Amino acid sequence: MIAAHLPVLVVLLPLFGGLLAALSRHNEAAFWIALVASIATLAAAAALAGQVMAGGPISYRIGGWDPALGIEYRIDAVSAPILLLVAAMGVAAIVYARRSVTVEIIPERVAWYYTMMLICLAGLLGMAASGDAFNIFVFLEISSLSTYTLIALGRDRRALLAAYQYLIVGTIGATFYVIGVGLLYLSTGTLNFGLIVERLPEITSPRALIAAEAFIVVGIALKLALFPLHAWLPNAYAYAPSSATALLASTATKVAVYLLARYLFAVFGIQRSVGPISVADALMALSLLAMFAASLAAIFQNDIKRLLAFSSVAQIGYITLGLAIANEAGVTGAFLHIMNHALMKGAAFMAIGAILISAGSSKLDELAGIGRTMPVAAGALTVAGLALIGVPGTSGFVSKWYLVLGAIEAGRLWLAILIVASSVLAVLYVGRILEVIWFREPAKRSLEAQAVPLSLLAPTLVLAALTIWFGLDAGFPVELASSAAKALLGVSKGALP
Amino acid sequence: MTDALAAMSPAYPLIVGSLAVLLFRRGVVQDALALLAPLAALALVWLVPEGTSVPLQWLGLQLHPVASDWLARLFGTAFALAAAAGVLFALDRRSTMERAAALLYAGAAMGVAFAGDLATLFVYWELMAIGSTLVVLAGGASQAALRYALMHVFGGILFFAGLGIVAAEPGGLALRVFQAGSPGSWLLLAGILVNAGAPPVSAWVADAYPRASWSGAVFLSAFTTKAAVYVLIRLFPGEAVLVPIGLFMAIYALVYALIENDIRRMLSYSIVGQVGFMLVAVGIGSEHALAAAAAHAFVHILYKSLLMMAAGAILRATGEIRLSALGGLAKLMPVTAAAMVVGGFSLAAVPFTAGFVSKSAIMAALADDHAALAWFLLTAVSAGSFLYAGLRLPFFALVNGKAPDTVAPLPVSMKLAMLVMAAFNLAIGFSPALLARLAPPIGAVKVLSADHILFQLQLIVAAGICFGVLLKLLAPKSRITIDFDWLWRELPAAVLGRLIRARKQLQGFFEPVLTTARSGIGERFPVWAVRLLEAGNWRTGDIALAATALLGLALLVAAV
Amino acid sequence: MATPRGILAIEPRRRRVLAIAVVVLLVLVGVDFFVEHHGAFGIDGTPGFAAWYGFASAVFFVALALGWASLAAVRGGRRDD
Amino acid sequence: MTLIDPLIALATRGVTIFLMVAGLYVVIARGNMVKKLVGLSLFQSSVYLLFILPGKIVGGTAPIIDPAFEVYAHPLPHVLILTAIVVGIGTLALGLALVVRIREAFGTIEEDEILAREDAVRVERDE
Repeated sequence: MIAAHLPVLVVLLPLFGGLLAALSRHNEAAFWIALVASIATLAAAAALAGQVMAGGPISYRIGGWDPALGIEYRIDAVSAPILLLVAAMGVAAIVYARRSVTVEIIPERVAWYYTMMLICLAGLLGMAASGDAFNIFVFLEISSLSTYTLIALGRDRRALLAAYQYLIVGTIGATFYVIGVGLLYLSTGTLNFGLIVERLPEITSPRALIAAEAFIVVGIALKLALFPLHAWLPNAYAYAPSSATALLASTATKVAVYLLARYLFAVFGIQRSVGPISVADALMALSLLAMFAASLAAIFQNDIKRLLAFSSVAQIGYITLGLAIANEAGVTGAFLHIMNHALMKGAAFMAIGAILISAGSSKLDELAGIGRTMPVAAGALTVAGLALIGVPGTSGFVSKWYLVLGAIEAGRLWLAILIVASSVLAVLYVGRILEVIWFREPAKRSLEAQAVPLSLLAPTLVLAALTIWFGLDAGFPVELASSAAKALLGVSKGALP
Repeated sequence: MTDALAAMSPAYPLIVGSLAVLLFRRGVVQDALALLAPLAALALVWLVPEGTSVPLQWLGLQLHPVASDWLARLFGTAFALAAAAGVLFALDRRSTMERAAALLYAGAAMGVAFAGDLATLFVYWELMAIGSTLVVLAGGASQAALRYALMHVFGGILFFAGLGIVAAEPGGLALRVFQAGSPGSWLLLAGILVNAGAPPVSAWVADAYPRASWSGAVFLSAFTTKAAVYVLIRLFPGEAVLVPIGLFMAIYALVYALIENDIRRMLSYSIVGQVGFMLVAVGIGSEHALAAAAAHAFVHILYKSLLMMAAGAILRATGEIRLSALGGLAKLMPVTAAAMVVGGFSLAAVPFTAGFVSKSAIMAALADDHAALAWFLLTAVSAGSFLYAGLRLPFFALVNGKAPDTVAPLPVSMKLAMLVMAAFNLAIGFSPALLARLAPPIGAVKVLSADHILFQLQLIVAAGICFGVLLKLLAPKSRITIDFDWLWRELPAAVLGRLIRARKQLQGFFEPVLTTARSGIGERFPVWAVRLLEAGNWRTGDIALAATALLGLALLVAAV
Repeated sequence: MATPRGILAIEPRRRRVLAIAVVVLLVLVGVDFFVEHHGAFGIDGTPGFAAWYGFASAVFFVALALGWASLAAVRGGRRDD
Repeated sequence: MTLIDPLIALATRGVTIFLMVAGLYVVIARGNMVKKLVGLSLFQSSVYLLFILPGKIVGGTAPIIDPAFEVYAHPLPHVLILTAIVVGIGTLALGLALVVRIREAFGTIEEDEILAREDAVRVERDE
């Protein structure tokens, strides 16, 4: 009975959890509500993933309306891993938030903070679950509005600026997206993904479609911080509360990437050329730019949170590069990196959050030798850093391996070489962190750092452990990612003339 | 028992040791761990049964993390000995980072020696680059470490590119003999040669190693280049192009060693030269020649570690490493002096040292193959080697000149390390059978025969007379000579400088035009470039503009 | 008899050592005549080959090295960074 | 009647595009944070028109079924835009709230001033 409603429950659970948390107005109660809601969501997402893996795509009609008029939720091999990832990272971030909010958020706002986290989760899950283009816009805005609030709750006054900037940019992105959806609707008469794809071949003039594609892709690119539209991200990640940064870095951009993949593969067709260049080539060029330019920028950062934020921009470049390679290995690599990067970046931001809470700074030059006083947090940061480089034995290696494999299979050896070469830049920025935190004589702040409670570090350690586990035994994530890749590539044929 | 052992790479104890060292504070426990790790690795080198381990399935690849045969054991033994002696020598050095890095470096080299497939090999290869860079960095020279890292990244990329191509061949990732013909094998060969210090990148050796600490250079001298020789023996035996490359390296290094003033730079050049000997033997490619190359690598690790230790000891005791500023140390530092003489003589293949045994094996292999040019050139280089290693270095450091008033006392550990290494050098020199047991194919050469010894004695005495006559010319002088590193250290700056000058001239010409253009929109562009790379805060409007521009561009392109 | 100057100016102690070395070399060459050789290229099997070849190559390489050093000398320092 | 309708359609289309471009321009060009939000709202309003315009059918009435009428406007775009308007209001409200907080924290709502000040602080710290 409940099982049949899982596709909508996975969105409603955090949504109503958020409302409850807001109504409770009590910090402790809000946390438990958030925890229960997020765990229930995770269970629902896991059950959904199991059903999809066993029995193929699930379609759910809200209120029983026909998809042509009503809203259809559709869970398939592409969205299932995303749901699972977002729900899991939600639990981790909420567990982490319990201790971190006591330092970072003034007590009157803690309940609101959990509310916003849950609503953000609901929005993100909705984007992944819904099969209706306009419904996705609504969820996009739900998640965005709560994200702006989360960022604005940061301690530093610059958080306000970052939130405002993200609000403007995010709204432009969402509006671009909805303009594109409007154009799609004008040409096909439907908002349902499945029906859009069905009716595409009947369209005689592709002009409106091309405009729709441009609007939708640029709109989503703003949300996923595709270079050069990434400029809102570093400040947003740097000044948001630690748990919010961990949540956003590991989920928000990933869902946007999912959406991009959906549109490019299922609707528009990634290999189609627009004018003189194909979409894949353009995406590939921007991805490469992101990998190199953002990594280069990361090298010059002093604030570790900002450094990791720039690294995120670069890593998103790897993911979009995998999509642009557009063969099975490449897309598998992209989806693997969506998951692996979420885990490693989550661990990294949580670890630096713990250090920030305990030592009062996230500046590299003030954290010399922090490894001696906070070995556990610094260890987790180290594991995450090694995974960012792609050291064998960490999950980062596995995803880069598939990307390189995809590039070679596509007959683009130079691309494989560039992927490896860009890892060198990661060696430089991660190496800088490692050298400072482990090998320098402890600075004053490092010596004064207080021990952090285990409940703060527990989710960090779990994520770091998973990063290593998936590096050694990659079976489970690879299975998820490759079935997603197969599903995406399977429907990409004959999308547009 | 043996099954479990078969999956144990001798690299593991060293890598585990490297991590374990990080966990403990400086002290007895850390010292013991650091010493124990190479000894455990040495034991494993001989305990791991010969043959290839059970394949490991990973990401759809068949990996063989451990494969053992006499060649792997020979190099494994050398690496373990060098690591053990190096740790002993460095026992007194207060740098946990260097210690951990050195063990990691040694472990990676060991992993290369026992790798059973190309992918495993590549992973250890890169690990070796990381470990060695950290060792250089621990010496405090970050600029040199960066150059060193970039050079190895360059080599690593070449290697990886080659790997990517050859992996698609029917042989897959299996270790096999390549012919330098296809692009894949050329890239592979080029990547290995970068690590071997071949031209045109030979200068990285002498650029980086002398900037390590007094103990770091001991580790550096042992692993990277010899691991490259090992991989060449495995993958490119009999590759004809190696012969001229090796000959060039031998002569190039001799020329620079003869005029070098910094002892450790001289020894670094000498590494390149000796690797040149090995490359020539690998290029000849007969079974005998390959074994001789391997044996020479083994012996080279023994005497070059010894020499680097002596140089390190001098640097530590006097704070000085330039020959022109040293002198008369023989009385003040007898153990170091003895080590330097034994090491130098071994390098110059004086009879009854280890170097004589292995170099004789190489020369015999060349003679068997009737490689006349190589034989005559290398014989000449041998005579020249005695000039700098057997005479110039000890004479100006230990005998000639004014001795300093006092030198800092050396800890027992350092002396012990030098004595152990010197003993190894002499033991093999007096009993070549020891070496023949490690490298069976060279057992056939009778090394200590009267005509061999006589030949070599004449060669070195004649070189000695030359040294005696031309002593003044060879006196150490502080000078800087152009080397290959001009290519990557000076050329770009020179070209850039010229470009900048050219730009200035052009600017003078176009300035009026530019000013008018700049007052318009032109001024925005530099700002954009800076913002893209740097983290300067963007205005919200700029982000929106970027998005709009991208959209406009997409629409424009689509409309075309 | 004028005292030699320049590079060939040899102080007495060095002259003694050199004289001993020359004698040793002569003895070695002498012994060389009574040892069986296994030369592979002809000339290398002749008695005393190593003595003259060694001397010649040593002189050659000293000349080569010093010549190169004066040719390729770098003006202005760098190196120690 | 039927003569004027295409004209109205054309005019509305022009207004849509004008609103879109003008709104975006204000967002890009204005440093004042409130003005930027106004621009953003203009930009969003253009989307409302974009959706509603094709739903309008000449001579059609509101989509309430009644035997007196045969032609109705398409209801779905209107429903969608109702949602979009709510979202737009939410965004504007949140944005204005943020501007109030920024005014409290920085003492100004001119973005250029704030950025210049922050950059100056950064440069000072780095040197």
